[in-house]
Amino acid sequence: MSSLDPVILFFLLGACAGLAKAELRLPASIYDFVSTLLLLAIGLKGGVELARAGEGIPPVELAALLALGFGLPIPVFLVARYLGRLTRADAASLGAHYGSVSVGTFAVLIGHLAAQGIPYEARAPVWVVVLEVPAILAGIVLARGFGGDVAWKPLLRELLLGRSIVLLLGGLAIGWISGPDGTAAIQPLFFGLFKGILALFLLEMGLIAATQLGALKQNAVFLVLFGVLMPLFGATVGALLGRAIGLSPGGIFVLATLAASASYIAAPTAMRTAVPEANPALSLTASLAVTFPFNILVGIPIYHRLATLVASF
Amino acid sequence: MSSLDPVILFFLLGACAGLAKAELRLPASIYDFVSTLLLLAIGLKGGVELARAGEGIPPVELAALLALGFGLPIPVFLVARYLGRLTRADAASLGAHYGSVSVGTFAVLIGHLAAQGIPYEARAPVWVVVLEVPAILAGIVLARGFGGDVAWKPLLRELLLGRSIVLLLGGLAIGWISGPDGTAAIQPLFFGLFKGILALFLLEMGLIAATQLGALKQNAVFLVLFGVLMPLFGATVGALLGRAIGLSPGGIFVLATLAASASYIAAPTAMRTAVPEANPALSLTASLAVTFPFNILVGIPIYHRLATLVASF
Amino acid sequence: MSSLDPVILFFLLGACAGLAKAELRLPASIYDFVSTLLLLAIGLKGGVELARAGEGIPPVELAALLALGFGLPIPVFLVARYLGRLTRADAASLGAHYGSVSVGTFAVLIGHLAAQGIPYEARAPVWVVVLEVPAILAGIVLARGFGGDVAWKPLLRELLLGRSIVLLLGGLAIGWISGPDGTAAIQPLFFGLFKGILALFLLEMGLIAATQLGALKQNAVFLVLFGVLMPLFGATVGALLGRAIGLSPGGIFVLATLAASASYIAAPTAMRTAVPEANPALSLTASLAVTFPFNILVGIPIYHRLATLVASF
Amino acid sequence: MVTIVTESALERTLVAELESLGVRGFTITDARGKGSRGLRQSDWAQEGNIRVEVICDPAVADRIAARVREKFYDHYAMILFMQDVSVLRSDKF
Amino acid sequence: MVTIVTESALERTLVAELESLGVRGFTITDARGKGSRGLRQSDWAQEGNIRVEVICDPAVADRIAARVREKFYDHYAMILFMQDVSVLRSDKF
Amino acid sequence: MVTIVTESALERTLVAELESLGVRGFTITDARGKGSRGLRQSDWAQEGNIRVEVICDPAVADRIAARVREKFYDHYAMILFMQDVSVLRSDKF
Ligand SMILES: Nc1ncnc2c1ncn2[C@@H]1O[C@H](COP(=O)(O)O)[C@@H](O)[C@H]1O
Ligand SMILES: Nc1ncnc2c1ncn2[C@@H]1O[C@H](COP(=O)(O)O)[C@@H](O)[C@H]1O
Ligand SMILES: Nc1ncnc2c1ncn2[C@@H]1O[C@H](COP(=O)(O)O)[C@@H](O)[C@H]1O
Ligand code: NA
Ligand code: NA
Ligand code: NA
Repeated sequence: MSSLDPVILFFLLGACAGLAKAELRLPASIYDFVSTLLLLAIGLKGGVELARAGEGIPPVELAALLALGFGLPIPVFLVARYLGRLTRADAASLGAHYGSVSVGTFAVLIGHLAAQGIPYEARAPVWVVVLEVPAILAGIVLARGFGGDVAWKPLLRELLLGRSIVLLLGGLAIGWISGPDGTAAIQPLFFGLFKGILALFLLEMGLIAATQLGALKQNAVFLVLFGVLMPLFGATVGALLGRAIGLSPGGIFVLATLAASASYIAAPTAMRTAVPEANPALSLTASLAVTFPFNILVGIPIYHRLATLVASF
Repeated sequence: MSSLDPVILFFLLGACAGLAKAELRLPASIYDFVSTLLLLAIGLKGGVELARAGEGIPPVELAALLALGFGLPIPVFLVARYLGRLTRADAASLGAHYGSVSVGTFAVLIGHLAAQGIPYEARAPVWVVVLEVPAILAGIVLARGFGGDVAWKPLLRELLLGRSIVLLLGGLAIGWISGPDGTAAIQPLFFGLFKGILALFLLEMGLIAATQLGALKQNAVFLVLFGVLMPLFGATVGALLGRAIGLSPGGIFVLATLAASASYIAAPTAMRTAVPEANPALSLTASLAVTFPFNILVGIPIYHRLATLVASF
Repeated sequence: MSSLDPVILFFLLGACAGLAKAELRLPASIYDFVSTLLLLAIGLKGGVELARAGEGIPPVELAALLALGFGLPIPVFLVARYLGRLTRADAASLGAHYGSVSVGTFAVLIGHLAAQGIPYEARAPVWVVVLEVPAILAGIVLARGFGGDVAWKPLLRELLLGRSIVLLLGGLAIGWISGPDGTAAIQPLFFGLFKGILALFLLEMGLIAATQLGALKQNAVFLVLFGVLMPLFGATVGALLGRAIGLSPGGIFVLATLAASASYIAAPTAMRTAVPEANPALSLTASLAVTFPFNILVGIPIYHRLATLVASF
Repeated sequence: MVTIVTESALERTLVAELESLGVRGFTITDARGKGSRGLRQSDWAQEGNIRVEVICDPAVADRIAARVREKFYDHYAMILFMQDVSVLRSDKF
Repeated sequence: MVTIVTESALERTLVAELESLGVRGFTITDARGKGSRGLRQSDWAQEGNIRVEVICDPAVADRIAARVREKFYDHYAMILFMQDVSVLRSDKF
Repeated sequence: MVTIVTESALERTLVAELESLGVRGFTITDARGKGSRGLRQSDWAQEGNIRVEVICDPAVADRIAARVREKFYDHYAMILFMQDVSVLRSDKF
């Protein structure tokens, strides 16, 4: 685990400031600015690497990702419904959140991989895009059944045109079209400042996570256990799947981390519209205040070892 | 035309996202931040070059610019009034918009010139400053006549103290006073990140232009034709004038592009106050949703050839 | 004094634009963004230097700083009360403002020291943290007496958890833990862009100071004299104290400048809550519209000579 | 005039609903607040409130209240209140 | 109380007009909305609305309405409405 | 409904005061304005205003007005006014 990455320290600073109720609020527009830069940078980086490698995405991989996305919510739902004794709506909402992915966690992982010089598939940002939506759809079906009274068309439109998907895919396309040379002039902003921007982002995430922690009163024990154990389960599933479809060790690490991560942007928004009777604070607290910190502080090194282990078989 | 500059791809990304009504809104404060950085950077760059070259501005050049600024609105007005059958106020407003200039287009051009290594007069940012206001005054006179009921004093004050003029001139002055060495410590932000910031700016412009396109219902045919042909006419006038006053080939290119560009900030604001009966959506749609995209996507390469041609005589 | 630093020119640009009432308002969120970056950068820089130097803070130094913080408000109060004939509340409020420190002035100083290659104690950001609060407490006691009706607990909480303290200390801690190598990846944002960000910050400060100058109507003569002479007195006290506790010449320069600077963030906020009958415009105008410009334009070079002089004894 | 304070996330849905009820105009401001569903800060765009004002005749106002109560009131942080206002050029509304 | 919702670009002019009518105070918030002149988003500062509240006695309110109607109502996106309010320390207004 | 316009810096204190008076909810928007204590712009977060709305029964409203008058009115830029509103599901308030 070597020494702590300073970006993680920024998260801790934000979290402490938030817990101490320090007057450190950053305006929402700064969060938008910083997260826009991150999403574009991740996409661009992936696109440039794709252009360099000339890679495509094997259909088997795509199918596996879709299976993971649609499938992972089911065990999550069952655990939450029958072990956690949550309502059907709440359990389905947790399924959507934990089946989907967190771009923030992915950004930390990307920084970590670069710092450690670990190679991985250039198309990894595409995995994020593919994994974001299916679990949310699965969560809605778990709550409503297939025939449920859901306005699927506008919902799908909104999901597929969500901020993170548009910016990631847009960045990917621009990076891929322009290639390493074409993007040279914009690299100082998007690549040179990446870690600094990530630090600011994590400062904000720390503040937000701390505020969210205030909601952790009811179901506290279940939510903490769930928020720690479920990512470990997800990571194992992700790592084994990555091995099965022949990813590189770095790629297995990435897929494990993605499966372990839980959505705190796309899933909450969609569930709020489609399954309004689910308590939004419940899933958001688990995802944002327990699982996100767990993943970036403790989880990533664990998933690294897990991936190395799984890859060695 | 070689390969597409990635900053143009950012514009297209924004435009597609806007047309698809994706949830990609960037807060207005980010637009302010990004455009402030751009304006200061353009000014600083020009100032540093001016300090290096020790150039002044020949009086003949100044006179020619003022003639262009005051004169260009007249043909625009006549075309709009008699071919386009617009009201007097609307035609005059188009005159103001198309006689004035777009700093966004200039920023794209600056990036293009730097990327292609084309030399041009260091004082070009001064041209932008000189060209911004006269056409707006001419447009108001076209709408109201000389004796019209216009509060000229506050209007002139507001125009001459507008954001773009203050930031461009301020940047120019600072760059000129401090010179290349003095500004070394602030160059990483203003020069190093220039293209990246420009990319963000164009992403926003794409979003805004797409939203504005929604207003393109009435007069659609006229506005599209006008928004494409008028810049070609303006570019020709600008190029010939540049040749006549002895600018370098690069300078002719710049003046052609400036004459082709249409204002979407200073002119709309001023016309709203001075000629409120003009329909603001009309000119803004032409300028922002037709001419701006046309210029940065197709126009600039055309004006380049035009300038080379004109310069070769 | 050699040539003018361009960041100072940015301040003048902002001030001129503000005085001319140019439409240059920058949204508050940009101020927050820029000042957050500055505070973190100052902290990080100090932390990295501390890690490199392995320095601690001598207890004598701490005691001297506390004495300076608690003591400086007293002469300020006496001058304002008896020479300036201000109300007790107003005089105490001025005491709080001028006894405390301005992080903006410190940022300009840091930039100046780096540009001139003047070495100073790496722990200087800690001095800022230590000096911020005591004078505010002293000011409140001067207004209310020890037994006064003040809600000390929430007030202290808010002061010690204020934005600048949390970000400076947080940056210091992160820089110190991560060291020069650990922070390498975030240095392009926090160190590379430092001067550029400082330029933007000063542009805003110029605008704000100019707006504040509008309030300089009553007590104008007193406030201008006070706002210029008091920093000279403070600088002398600070320089002598720095000499007495054995700081380096650079350190004496820093402490003189800190003592000369007046708070315009923490002090106004705290006095507004604790001593609401003090006229907030009065102290803020003195501190922001007189002393801040005086210090960065004229004061810093003076304090430099003063420090050299004092150090040479 | 009907005023609704609710979750920002509901903006699109609520506007569509209002328009389906024949509303011709509305004004929205961003807000934060506290109510039975706890604190809603605007630090994070997702978590804030919006404050929607609709000037309309009493019949439409009642229809809005009924629709909002039926569709949103149970599951969303939301309040709705009405006031009498006199408007300039009432034919506009 | 008079409330005016109109284009942000009009802020300076409108404030000057109000002050020329003897108004002693006002409160402005940024807003967005939709009306007869279409959607007005605040994405781009230039395109947003402002919401101006003026507490004043009925005579001044009527003068404001008249002036606004004459000077701005035809050419700008704008609505104006009035409400009765009871104020604390009414001598302030 | 009680509406208070005052200095942003007072937000925490005022909210605490309101809650101590038994208020169950409130809505806050950021604002700027002008009054007897001069212009208050929001360019700089510290200098802006907030506009706080509290829906409550008349008794609480009067208590708020009294408390505010006693504690804040003399030393802070502040106005307070009241209006009658009819609320949906009045048991909420
Ligand atoms: N009594 C009240 N007065 C003013 N605003 C309120 C009140 N109660 C609730 N609100 C607003 O309505 C939102 C949703 O309320 P609730 O559904 O009760 O959580 C809150 O976040 C507040 O902004
Ligand atoms: N019926 C309405 N209720 C509330 N606000 C309205 C209404 N009609 C118009 N507005 C507001 O007034 C602005 C200008 O209206 P208009 O001049 O009708 O376009 C709109 O952008 C809205 O913010
Ligand atoms: N007559 C008024 N109408 C509307 N808002 C006002 C009025 N007077 C004051 N205000 C608001 O209340 C704040 C404080 O007022 P004051 O204490 O009079 O300076 C001002 O900044 C305005 O936002
Ligand atoms: Na997951
Ligand atoms: Na032009
Ligand atoms: Na001081």
